[in-house]
Amino acid sequence: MEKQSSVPLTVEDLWVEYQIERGVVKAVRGVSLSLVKGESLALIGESGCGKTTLGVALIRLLVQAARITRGEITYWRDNKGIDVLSLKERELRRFRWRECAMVFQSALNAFNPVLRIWDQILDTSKAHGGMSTSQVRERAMQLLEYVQLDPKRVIDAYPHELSGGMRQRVLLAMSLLLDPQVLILDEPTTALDILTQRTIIDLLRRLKEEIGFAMLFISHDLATAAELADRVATMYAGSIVELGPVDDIFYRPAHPYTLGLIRAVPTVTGEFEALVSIPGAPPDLVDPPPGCKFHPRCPYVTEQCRVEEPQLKTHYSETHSVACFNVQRVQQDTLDLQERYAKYAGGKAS
Amino acid sequence: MTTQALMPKTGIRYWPGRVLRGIGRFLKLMSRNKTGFAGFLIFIFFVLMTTVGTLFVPEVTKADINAIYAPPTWEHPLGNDSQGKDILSQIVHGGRDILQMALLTGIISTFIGVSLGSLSALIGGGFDAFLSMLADIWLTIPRFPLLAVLATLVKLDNMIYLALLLSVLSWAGLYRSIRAQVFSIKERDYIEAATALDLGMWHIIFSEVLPNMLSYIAISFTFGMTSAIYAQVGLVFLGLVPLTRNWGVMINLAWTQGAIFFKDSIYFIMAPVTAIALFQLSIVWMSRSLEEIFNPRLRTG
Amino acid sequence: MNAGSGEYLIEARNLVRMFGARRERVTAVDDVSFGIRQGEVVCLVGESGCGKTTTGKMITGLLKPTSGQVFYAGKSVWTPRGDKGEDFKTYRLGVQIIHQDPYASLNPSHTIYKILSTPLLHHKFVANTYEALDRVIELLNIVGLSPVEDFLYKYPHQLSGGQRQRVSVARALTVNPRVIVADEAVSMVDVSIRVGLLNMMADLKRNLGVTYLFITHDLAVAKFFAWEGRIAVMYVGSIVEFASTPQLINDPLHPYSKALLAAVPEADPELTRSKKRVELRSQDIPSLLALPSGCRFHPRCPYFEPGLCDVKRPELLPVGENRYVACHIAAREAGAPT
Amino acid sequence: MSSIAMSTQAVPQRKPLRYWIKRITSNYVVRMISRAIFTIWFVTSLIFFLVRLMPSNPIEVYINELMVQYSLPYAEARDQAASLFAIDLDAPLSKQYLDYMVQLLHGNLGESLRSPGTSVWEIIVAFLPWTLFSVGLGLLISFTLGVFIGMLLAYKRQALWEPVVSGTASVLSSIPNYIIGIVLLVFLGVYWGIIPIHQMRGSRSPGIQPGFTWVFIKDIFFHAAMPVLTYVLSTIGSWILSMKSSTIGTLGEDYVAVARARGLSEGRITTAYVGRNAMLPLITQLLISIGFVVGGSILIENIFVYQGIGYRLSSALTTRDYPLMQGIFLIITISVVLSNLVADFIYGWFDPRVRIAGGD
Repeated sequence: MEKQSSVPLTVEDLWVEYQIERGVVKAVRGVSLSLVKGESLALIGESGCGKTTLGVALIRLLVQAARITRGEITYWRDNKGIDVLSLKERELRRFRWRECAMVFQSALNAFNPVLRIWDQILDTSKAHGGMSTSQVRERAMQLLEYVQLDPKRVIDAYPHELSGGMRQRVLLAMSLLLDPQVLILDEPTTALDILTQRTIIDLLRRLKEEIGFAMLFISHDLATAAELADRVATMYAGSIVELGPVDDIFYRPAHPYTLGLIRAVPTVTGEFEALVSIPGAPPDLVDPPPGCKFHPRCPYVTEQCRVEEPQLKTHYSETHSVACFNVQRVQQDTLDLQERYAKYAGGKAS
Repeated sequence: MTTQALMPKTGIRYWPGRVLRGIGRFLKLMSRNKTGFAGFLIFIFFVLMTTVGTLFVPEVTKADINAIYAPPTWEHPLGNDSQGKDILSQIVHGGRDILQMALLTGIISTFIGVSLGSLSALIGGGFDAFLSMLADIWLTIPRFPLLAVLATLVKLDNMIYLALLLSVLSWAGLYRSIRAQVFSIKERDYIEAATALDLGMWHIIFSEVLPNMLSYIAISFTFGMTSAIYAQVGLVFLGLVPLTRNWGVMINLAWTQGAIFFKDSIYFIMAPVTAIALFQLSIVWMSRSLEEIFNPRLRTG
Repeated sequence: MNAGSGEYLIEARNLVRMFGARRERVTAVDDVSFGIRQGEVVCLVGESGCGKTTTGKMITGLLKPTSGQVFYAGKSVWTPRGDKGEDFKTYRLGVQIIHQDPYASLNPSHTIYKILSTPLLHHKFVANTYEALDRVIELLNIVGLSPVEDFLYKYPHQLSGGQRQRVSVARALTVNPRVIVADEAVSMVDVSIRVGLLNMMADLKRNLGVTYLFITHDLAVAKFFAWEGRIAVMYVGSIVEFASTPQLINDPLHPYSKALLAAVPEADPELTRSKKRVELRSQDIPSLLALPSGCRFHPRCPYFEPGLCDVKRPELLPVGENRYVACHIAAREAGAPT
Repeated sequence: MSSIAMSTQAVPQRKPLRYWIKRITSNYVVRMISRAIFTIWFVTSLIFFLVRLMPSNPIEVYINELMVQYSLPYAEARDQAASLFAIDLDAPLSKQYLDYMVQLLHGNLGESLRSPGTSVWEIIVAFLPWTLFSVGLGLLISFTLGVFIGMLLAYKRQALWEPVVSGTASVLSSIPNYIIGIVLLVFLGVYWGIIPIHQMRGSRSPGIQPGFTWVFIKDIFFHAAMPVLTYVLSTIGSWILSMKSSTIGTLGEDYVAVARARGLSEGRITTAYVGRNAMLPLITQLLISIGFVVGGSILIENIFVYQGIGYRLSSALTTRDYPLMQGIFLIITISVVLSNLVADFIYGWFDPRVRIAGGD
């Protein structure tokens, strides 16, 4: 398996369900994807589309009511595949953070309020072993410096003494402590102010370039995805409906939902553009509609969409796939976007 | 569709029908929480027993020397006491005082707590600061010993006095929780919207704030009842309150006459003990259902 | 002092609001002035804690200014002694607010019908419940909640976030307000539904002549909603720049506005990656308890001039038609009189 | 902060008195302590005036009693009563109040009416330790067990036995403590006869010498066993329920999920991340309940004839021994106030967030 050396994590047909009072929520429905070294994959979608569930499922940190009903998660290290779903408790603990670290939404509550930052860093290191306390201290100082914090001030502080942006950076520094191959980021900038958000985004980009791990970036914010992602996956009602290189997704989207999102998000720079919203509301995942889950909101809907659910198929190229029966018609409506891209490309060439 | 068809459905026109429908809805909501419903049923049983029940079970005042500590028979389902009196009769008749006093204390203390707590939160400023400080101090006064000391100074043979005294002694806890609740509701956006819509102080208090506090008030009420029962029975048990015909008095009698140390007296002592325990439990359980009933988020059209 | 400028429907003049007491006393809003013309949209933009919500609440009359005045239709809202002015009732109903959190802005105890009919009946806009129902149905249609029978007797918890915000707008419309203060009204609503809500609110402006004070932290939303209006950028309690939207978006003058615009990621990969950044000198947002001297932005400002910016507090000065900036350097470059 | 300290050092004499008053009154510790003192004063005064102003004034009652029992003339009876109450009955109420307060400040709580010659203070010193011992032991056991069981329940919400344990806890927490005591006494002591209830009366067996001897320690535990068991049973339910809900809340916190993601061992997460945070609200509750359980010991000590302060209070109540009653009540109040005070300080020690905000 030669190619796996650059693909540390693969997910194959993953299904996650959880039980609520009303019934079973099918939160993730048959997701397949792979994370590539040195590359970031953005998972975009609206609240309740299952993107966070997918993220935590990768490190098997689902809530008690949830379970993975089908699928495979394989982690690759030194050309050897590890079946994450069959890891025993001990091995799973080792896998978390050391191989695959996850930075959560709102770092405000990511730290134990009664322990100093240093104690929590030391806890992390101790749980995985391999470093002496003084080594950990030294490394922690380096990493805090790396994320542009004042290590001396931060390391012995209690979490409540740090601002939201600082905590987010501490968490990022902590995620680098054990050199993981995979980094999962769940809405890492959502709760932050614009200028703080900018420093985090810049930091993340630097991390990606300098450290070169595989990054999975979960966000509802198209703009952050546009800025940070190499590839983008659009998620709707628990499935990936489109997956492709970032430029393909933004300039020639092939799924009506992706197109709808792009048409609904204003940019700051440039002249005024009229925007359209997607009609209707996201489906109830306990009782989803038949056929394509997007069909009740889709302007391109046909009879086929109402009965049959489209599967993810490649389109344009090997790297761009989409789950829609009406790709051709959608494409015709993206001409303006394609033009815009051509302008950029032209600009680049000249 | 005409506008007419969309009018709120009043449906039944005569009040008995509406009352019945209301009771039906209440029972349906009550039964959603099983523990709560069980509590509710036991509570209703006690209420019926001490009201309607007294009509069926005659009050026995005559001692029967031949029946001292007689075990249960068909005639005396709970046996007889140290004087040969029927225990069932004493239980049936001895609950009314407790029930009335508990309800009365619950009502008075809830009233004090709700009015002071809401006023404090709504008026704020020095008034609020003063009351809060007073409540903080009040909360540290050990209630039961104070009550016991007071009972030696004042003759607490009147139920209303006792209820009033208990309420006054327990206002602080209720006040504090109601105040916190009103404060948090007051800060909510829909109150601000109602202010901006100029709907008036009364509307805001009774229509916007109060409905969202009902579950809280219900809990306060049940809490007032349970602590009243605790205190009253405790005082009676210590012989500090000259009440007669009361479960606490039964225990006190069993205690002072040493009956508690006879194996045969098990019915005599356990009957009032069980009654008190069960009654307390029923109130606590019932409060769970009440909490749900008054929680608007669990309501559906 | 007691008369507002005839130009504006609603006007804030030298608004100051302090919170807390003694040592913890902070000035959340510090000398803010602006006016909104009939039918205009003015957008307040800034980061959390900059005082934009406090300003919005003072405009709505929900907070009394510590000092300064609010004028509605040319009349002062508060008397010099701080009591409610004579036309307070007209003002009170004339200015309504839409809150950010769709889950907290509707009373969970009431049905949608009750929420909407109460103000109608209370203020006698309708004579009886039949008329109230007609009006409620009309309002639900205006805010795009149809078919109405799906919503009338629902409780708020049975609706989605976007639908709740629409009910909030409908509730504000019950009293026929002339001004709506929308405080982050769309920021908690999902992306795909957000634009629908914004378009609906824009329609109200067009069809009913509603004037908006639109408060947001999201520059893209501000640009979209206030394109024909003006934007005021706030920083630590003060307005630092006030200009027409296209001007501010395309040619910001204040270093803080520049930094904000440069920092915002765009939903367009090529555009966002090629954007020019503004490097700040510090990432720390000043605490309201220990404000920097002079210009509040000076410890972070890339154009900082020692001896000037850290000494003298810049005033909001006109630098061209309908355009104001509070920066020594920007004002100098624009040739403003100092 | 340092700049303030320096400036006060430089020009101390210029600070007006008001500044110092403000500075002292705004100090957290000072504020807490003064509030505690104020509470004690408030309660003492309350009792003083209640005793003096109530229609059935205990002094009048006592005078009557002396007149009836010993057929003393009124004046003599009055003098005797006055001397026992250590109060000049001819003085105006304000003077009486002042005298009473001065006496109190000197630690003089008066003498017992029913055992003349014994000071109230002596009685308290003789009885209080037993209550503190049994209540303290009971609370310690119930808190430890309750926290443990509560946490276990929160972790094993799916287990079949969970509702049984939670249900039992809720039943225990809603039944009055004296009812639990009576049930224990009746069943264990009388009906089944498992325990020698008569031998267990008192706080220790007569004739046993106090000291660090095995016999003595065994004896006092033997005598305290039933009250302690009652305290444990009557308080454990609420500890279990509070800890359960607090733990469930904490388990839902982000930092616990992050700790799991960081690969921390379940043991470390349970103790340092979940346990410590979940216990925070219970710690205040624990210290406050010490005071209240001392108050509630009246009934329990009576049931088991355990000679602690509560038992003594109840006999003072039935014999109308007012000075003793007043003294014991004062002591109980002080214990509640003190445990509140300790709770406030200790909480800050456990929770760094309060430490920063509260400290000056």
